[in-house]
Amino acid sequence: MANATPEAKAAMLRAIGAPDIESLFAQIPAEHRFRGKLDLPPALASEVALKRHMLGLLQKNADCEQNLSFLGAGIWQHHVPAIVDEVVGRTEFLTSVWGTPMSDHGRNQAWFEFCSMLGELVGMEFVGLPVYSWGCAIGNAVRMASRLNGRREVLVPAGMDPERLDVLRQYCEPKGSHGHIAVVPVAWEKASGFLDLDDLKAKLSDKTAGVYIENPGSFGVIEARAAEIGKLARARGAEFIVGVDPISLGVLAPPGDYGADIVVGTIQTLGAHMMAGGGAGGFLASRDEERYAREYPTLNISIAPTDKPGEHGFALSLAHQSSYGMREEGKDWTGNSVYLTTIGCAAYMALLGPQGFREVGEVIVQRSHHAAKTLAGIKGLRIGFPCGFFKEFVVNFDGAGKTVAQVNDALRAQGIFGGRDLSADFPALGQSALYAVTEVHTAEDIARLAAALQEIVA
Amino acid sequence: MANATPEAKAAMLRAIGAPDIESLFAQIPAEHRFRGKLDLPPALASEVALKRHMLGLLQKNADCEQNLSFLGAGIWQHHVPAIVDEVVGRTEFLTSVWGTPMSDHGRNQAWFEFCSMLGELVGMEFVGLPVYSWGCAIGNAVRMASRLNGRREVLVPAGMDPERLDVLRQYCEPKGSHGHIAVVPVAWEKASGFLDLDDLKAKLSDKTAGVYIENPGSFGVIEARAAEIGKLARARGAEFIVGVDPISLGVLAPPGDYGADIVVGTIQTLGAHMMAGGGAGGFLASRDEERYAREYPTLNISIAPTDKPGEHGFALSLAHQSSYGMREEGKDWTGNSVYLTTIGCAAYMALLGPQGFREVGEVIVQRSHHAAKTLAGIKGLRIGFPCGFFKEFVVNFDGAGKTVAQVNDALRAQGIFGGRDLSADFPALGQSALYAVTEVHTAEDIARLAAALQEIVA
Amino acid sequence: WNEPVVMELGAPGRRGITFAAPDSAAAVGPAADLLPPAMRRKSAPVLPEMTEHDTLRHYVRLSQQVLGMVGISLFGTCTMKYNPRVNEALGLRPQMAEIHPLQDPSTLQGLLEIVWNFEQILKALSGMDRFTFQAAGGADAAYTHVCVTRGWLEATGQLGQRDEIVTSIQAHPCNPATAAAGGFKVITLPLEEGGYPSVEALKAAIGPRTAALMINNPDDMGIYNPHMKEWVRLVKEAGGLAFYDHANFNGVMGKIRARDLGFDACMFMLHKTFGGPKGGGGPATGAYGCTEELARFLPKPMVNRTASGFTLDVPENSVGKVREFMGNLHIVMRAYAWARGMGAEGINEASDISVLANNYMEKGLLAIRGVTKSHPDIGGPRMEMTRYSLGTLKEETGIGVGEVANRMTDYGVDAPWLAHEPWLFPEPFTPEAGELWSKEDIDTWVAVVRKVCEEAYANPDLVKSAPHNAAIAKVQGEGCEDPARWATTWRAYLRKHRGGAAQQAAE
Amino acid sequence: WNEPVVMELGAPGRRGITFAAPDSAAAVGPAADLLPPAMRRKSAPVLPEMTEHDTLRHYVRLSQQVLGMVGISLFGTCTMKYNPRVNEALGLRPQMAEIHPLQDPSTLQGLLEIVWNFEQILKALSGMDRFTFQAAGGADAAYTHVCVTRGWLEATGQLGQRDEIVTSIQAHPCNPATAAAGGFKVITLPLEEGGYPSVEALKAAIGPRTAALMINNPDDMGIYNPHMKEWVRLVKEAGGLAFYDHANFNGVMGKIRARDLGFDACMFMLHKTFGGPKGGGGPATGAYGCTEELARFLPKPMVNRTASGFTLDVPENSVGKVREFMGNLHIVMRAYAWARGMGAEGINEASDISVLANNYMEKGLLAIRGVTKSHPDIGGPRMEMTRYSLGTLKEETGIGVGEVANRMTDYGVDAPWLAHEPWLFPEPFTPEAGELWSKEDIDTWVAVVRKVCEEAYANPDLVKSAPHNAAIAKVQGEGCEDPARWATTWRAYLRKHRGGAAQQAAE
Repeated sequence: MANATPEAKAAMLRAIGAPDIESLFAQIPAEHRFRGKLDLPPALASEVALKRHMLGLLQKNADCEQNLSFLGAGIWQHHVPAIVDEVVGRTEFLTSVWGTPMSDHGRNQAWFEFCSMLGELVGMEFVGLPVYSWGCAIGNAVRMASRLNGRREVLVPAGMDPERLDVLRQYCEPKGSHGHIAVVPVAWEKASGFLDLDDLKAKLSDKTAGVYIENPGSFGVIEARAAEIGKLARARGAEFIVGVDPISLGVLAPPGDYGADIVVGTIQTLGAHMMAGGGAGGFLASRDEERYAREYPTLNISIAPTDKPGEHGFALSLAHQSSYGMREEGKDWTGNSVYLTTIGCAAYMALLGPQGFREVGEVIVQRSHHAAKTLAGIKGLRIGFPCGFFKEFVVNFDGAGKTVAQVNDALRAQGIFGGRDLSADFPALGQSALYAVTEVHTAEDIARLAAALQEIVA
Repeated sequence: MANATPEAKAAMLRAIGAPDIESLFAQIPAEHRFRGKLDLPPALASEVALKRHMLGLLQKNADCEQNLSFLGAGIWQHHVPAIVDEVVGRTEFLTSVWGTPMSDHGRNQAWFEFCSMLGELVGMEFVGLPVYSWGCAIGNAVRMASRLNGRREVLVPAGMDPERLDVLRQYCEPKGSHGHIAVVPVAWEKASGFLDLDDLKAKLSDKTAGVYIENPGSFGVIEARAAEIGKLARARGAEFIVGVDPISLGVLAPPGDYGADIVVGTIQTLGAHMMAGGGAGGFLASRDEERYAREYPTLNISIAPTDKPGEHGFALSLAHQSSYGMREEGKDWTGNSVYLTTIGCAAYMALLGPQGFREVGEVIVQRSHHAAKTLAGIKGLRIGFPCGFFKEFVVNFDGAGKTVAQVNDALRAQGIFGGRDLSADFPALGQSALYAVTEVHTAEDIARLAAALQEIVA
Repeated sequence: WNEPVVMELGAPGRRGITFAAPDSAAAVGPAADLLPPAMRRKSAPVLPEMTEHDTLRHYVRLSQQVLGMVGISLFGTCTMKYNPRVNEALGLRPQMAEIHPLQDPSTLQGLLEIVWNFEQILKALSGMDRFTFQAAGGADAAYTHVCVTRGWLEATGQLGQRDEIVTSIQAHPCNPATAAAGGFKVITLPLEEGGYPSVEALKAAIGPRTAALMINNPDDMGIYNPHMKEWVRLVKEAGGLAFYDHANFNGVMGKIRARDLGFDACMFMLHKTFGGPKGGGGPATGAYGCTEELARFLPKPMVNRTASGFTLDVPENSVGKVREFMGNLHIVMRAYAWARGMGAEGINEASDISVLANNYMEKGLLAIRGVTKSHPDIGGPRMEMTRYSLGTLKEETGIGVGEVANRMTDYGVDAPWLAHEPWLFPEPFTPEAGELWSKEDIDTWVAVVRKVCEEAYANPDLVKSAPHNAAIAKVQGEGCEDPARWATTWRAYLRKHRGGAAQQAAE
Repeated sequence: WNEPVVMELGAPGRRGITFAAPDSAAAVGPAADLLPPAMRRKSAPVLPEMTEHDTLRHYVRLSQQVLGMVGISLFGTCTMKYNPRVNEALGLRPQMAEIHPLQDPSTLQGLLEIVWNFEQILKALSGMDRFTFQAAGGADAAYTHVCVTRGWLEATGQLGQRDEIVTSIQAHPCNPATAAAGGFKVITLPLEEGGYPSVEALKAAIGPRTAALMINNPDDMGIYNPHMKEWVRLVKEAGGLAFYDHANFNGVMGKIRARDLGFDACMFMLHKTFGGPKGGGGPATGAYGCTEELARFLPKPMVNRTASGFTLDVPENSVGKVREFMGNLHIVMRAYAWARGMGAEGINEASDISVLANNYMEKGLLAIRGVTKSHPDIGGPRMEMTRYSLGTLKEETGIGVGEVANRMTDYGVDAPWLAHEPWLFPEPFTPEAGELWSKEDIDTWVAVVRKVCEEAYANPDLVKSAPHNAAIAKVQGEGCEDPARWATTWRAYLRKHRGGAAQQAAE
């Protein structure tokens, strides 16, 4: 603290004309003041001691670099290119908040580039700056849909990831509360994992504000009939909301191509470390139609001319409709989000380019299918939805007579983090786990997993 | 490679008017050309694969963060403040070579600041940009001395670190070679570790180009009679050259204060990681007298005015006397050195300031003395030169009936890297090891070492 | 200078990064065959094709076009702090960067210990009983309070009855906004003569429909409401919950504790008060704390310490989740390191210095012609920030605060925060020096304001047309509100402003 | 802008970092009592007193005043390459950053494996038998050759007899300089009509006193001496060693191998050809390779592979050391990663592209009025760089290459390398595009040269007074050669230019 020196304090007090610092707190009534000693652990003022302390704590974690992990389900282990860390760590981006369009031009441009590249991936022309997470983005999108058509029911896949579902539920408020939006699950087809269209049709009604699907779905399954679902939704006047993992969009069709009205998804897979789930953000995108744009709760950055002909700059767009502009009349609410992450995502998308996205998508598809095929060869193991998945797939252990918990405990003892246990959230799937395989996994990794599982279920 | 695309290659060939790339190699005679297949391991073109491969290799190292190390002897484990890594890693500093005084102004200023702050630490006004290492700096300094007075003998402590001594010997050439400078060791006093003044006097002569001492010496001992040694040297017309570890100079007298003519030392302790000995540089400093300045083989940066009144810039000084200017007539030779490291050192010195250097020096003195005192309490262990050392001290195991090698093997099995084995290089010291204790070591570390040693020698 | 938009960079076929075709390819065949035909991507996304070098160079250049804290940024209400680089380096360690939130808790003991340790620190600073870090920002923590309030109302059978949340016009917009988004009616109290709403106004606002009070103190004008203890008592007597938005905690750290004032809950912004990086707006953490009574409603999971280690548990009446997983715990890690580095005395001293620095700055600013302060009639020192007005300057010169801010950046001083909507005073601005900025920096900052105000009188056109020395000239933002002109993506820009060149190029 | 020199920053009592007083203090008493009284520091060094924030901000600002590769830097003879950031991140891993060179080899197996692996790669590229990485730069590798030569002469009883080293005027100055520093007489061959010294000149220079030839090929003009094989044969017949300075390896990677041409030894610059960072001039690595015959003289230790792991061994007739420990192995780590990333084909293609790019650039440059090339009469394509001359421009406009370079930086293009001393051609400059810079970058670069040359004709004063758009105005460097004015430290500056204000302030 630069002004902690006695000289600085004295000089400032002199200038103010105050006898001491205590006198500057005159506004606080005595009976408000805490006069005790704060019960805090001793200061580790020296960096060397602090670093040692922190390293000591962090070393109690077992990470996915030393261990072999197949966890996914909302946070995935992808390769983070080194320049992404470099860009995100640049002091200029890291430490400051923001300035004017001119003083903060570089950051604004990086944000615009993020939106532009994401727009290319999802096939949409209007992209807001991200929100807290994918789940929050779903919540915002559903509320947008509800505001657009005044309806209060949203259909979602019954197989939706429970973390995201819980967040969505929160955004739709408990029943009995003002403005409640009912969250109605639609069943999946037992064999394929696709959305059950009969169930969908049965539940679609004039009350349906929106139909939400994910592609790939939470079990990894690629929803092949997405366009048809969209048509059904639109036919009943509902908004068609699609959630995507953008790393899939080098090989999978952009939701814009199959009729999505609003696209949401994670940005974690675009170059953000897992960080125990920290730092991951979610996004909202749509066609660039005023009807949608006017409902965005996000900060939005538009390219704009400057006083110098031919020069471009960037400025906030539609800021007034946010809570910053209209307080309780604003669209949902806006605050700090994950804007630093987006700059890394921009670098990630620029680095990959069209070829990189195609390649990484193909690698993930091939490797995950290879893994599924390999595991399917182990007696007692069964792949839940064996065709057309991206990155994640369901492995069922019922035939092995083991619980997922048992299997995962045994794997962990060998330095392997098995797939996410689905048995509690989806009892219908029996003892099943969701395995994620990405470009970080090698054929040897899969062989190692298979060997371990073979031994465990033997 | 940006121009690896077929489009780029074709466009460039078209512009050149060449049929193919091969034709551009017309200058190389056919019988010079290698036409075989290079026997290289397969490319790891993807960053994810390369990173995995490299991490796999690096993980075969046992580092001094996970283990507890007491190694020193030329490379020391000090705390590297986080901003030093940050500054050194800045793309601007990291990747480019150099430009003009104007286009490269920031780097030049950082270099000047490095020299300025180091000058304050050592008490000298002329400081060159660093050379490869401390040992190389000694070599350059001795050659400077020899050029200054035309003599061809240098006196050095018999206890001098063998790595540095070997490097110095190389700079003084083998006997029988043109321009040989004899390297003459001066004994140490058995009890104190100080330079033996009688031996010094006996060896000082009109042939003595310079007397070199280190402070602290290679056994960690602070040479208390440095001023007297300097006087003796000067009295015989020899240059007095002092080697220092600059991290000691917040508590130890600057060599300028006790008569040093030329000061050399390491810069590794000013914020450079150990890196297996990589990246460490050495420096040369002296009084700002033309006589000395004209003999520097280093690049030198001087502050200078610019065309804009009141503005400062920086430019090379005395470049022509280097080998860049005069080839074989230049002073020794000049080439790439450790100029990036210096920028980190500048940040380090600015960060510490006078108080930081005092504090770190005091911590090191106290902690190393505490360690020595603790080890001295173990039966069979003896401290070689128990008084007035800085950071390093000699531990003798003769009384324990164990070799240093045995002790170190046993320590290593417990994750402790024991002190450097001196028994081969200094048989007179018996089974002794040089222990380094710095600000990174805690009282618990020392207790852990003591407990381990206690058990090993029991 | 005008760095091209990334979409214009690169050339066909360039690669920034490659991914090796898997050796498993042979075993499963081409990727396309593994995808449902209808769902295969038909045409490649129109992304730039760049080398790694060019990509990095582009973003390094953009970073150099950010003034911010490379200059002096006294961005009020945000409490600019230095972010110790040791924490950033720790954040990149695999033990922090490469851990998955669904790992077995036994493999996350270090992280959980950090969370638990830090919770103890916040408990000490606030007097609360439990803290959750799931909220991904201050606004999200306010939302968490709204959710907890609903949970509490539901559990006590009051949901639907108590449907009003009371706040002040000087509370951050996130308070009314999250209350409204959570289904509550918002009652906003206006300021009165002391610079805060009166006790009487509060009394009139509360009653059997009151679910909660959501309030900050001091506010962004630096005014501390001395009746806050009474407010809390009244709200609780009326049957509502009292939530303390501690956005402006910096001036009162160690000086007051939310629980001591009677609050049921409070929130801290770790990216603001506790040294986490701003990052231009997150990732952030809103630490939400409450009493034991409310703790059973907290989002799941909570970190508990047991004899056999740290565990993740679901509170009895948990409201569920406000965000996936456990929150931005990498920011919690930084905040914990910051708090450990500071210690109790350091934290106390930081609030001392931030209040000292603000009052020192105030002396300098009020000596400038054209600058006045909000509620000038209220004497005595303000807290860690003061709201000023350039209303006089505007009247006398026609130059408003936006133009002054633009001109300031020409001197290497980034624009200050102005004020949240609605502007209660004309042409407001709100600098905050905190404990970070040195006396010299403050002096420089004040000198720049003085210089620009003088320019406004002497040469208003110079100020009006500023900046002259920034990365770019003044942005013409009007089109950003016009559907025919706004463009949040390059493809929209091409369509609207370059006649669909995009589409053509893409096809 | 003019960032103050760090010595002027800060204020008394400010702290950037602290070190906790050891708990062991009590046990041993005050530090001062543990030091010999005569050797205690009397007055504190006059260093700045700054916070961590201010220190970082200062160096971030300085970094922003470096143009270099943030613009376009075709710095010839240095082969500018991109430094993959993954290598930098790996370099900060404790397993690389926090290892001590004297650790037991069993704890350094990863590092030694990298060194050994990389040695195999260089062996393949050169045909040599062994490589050492102890030399801390290219010049140091030349010096290593001088040392090895002495070792070989000593072992063969020829020390003192063979005391001449032959080189060319176009060899890098480090060759004659290290030869001289190593005690050899230097014979420098001048260029002849082909752009290289003739075979006859070589024959005249060698004989029974010849210890070695130290030569590069191609030279910095981009000219390849086609008689090199014969040269080597002649030198070896005369009883000397032949050393290949592979500074300009980039244009011939995979195309020729030093051993195939008969050389006994060679050196590669890992910070140049193999993607190590320049860092403004090191840390660098000169990889020195030689035949089995000379390997016994190599500096100690060498890395060997055995059945039980990698070992450190001392060659039979080792010349000792040229630098402490094993060299800048963190650079070797980067070079190894670079080579593995490239593979054989990538390395070959890189040299293809660097030669292609140079010849492409040449077309553009020679079309500019005022620009000529060295040895213009020699036809055919040059290698990876070409030396140009602005002699014509200077004659016609009075503007020299230094002034042109200064003006170029106004356009965001850093100055090119000019030429090593002595300048054989007037106003030389030597750009090198390598495989890094894209066609667009080269086009931009050439366009800037064209623009500045046109300015030299149209408005010479504009060029003469450049730069106008850099961090600072043109530096007046004359005082840097004047003992009364030069100042390599702040304290010298204060004494000479501010009348000893330093001393007074310090006291």
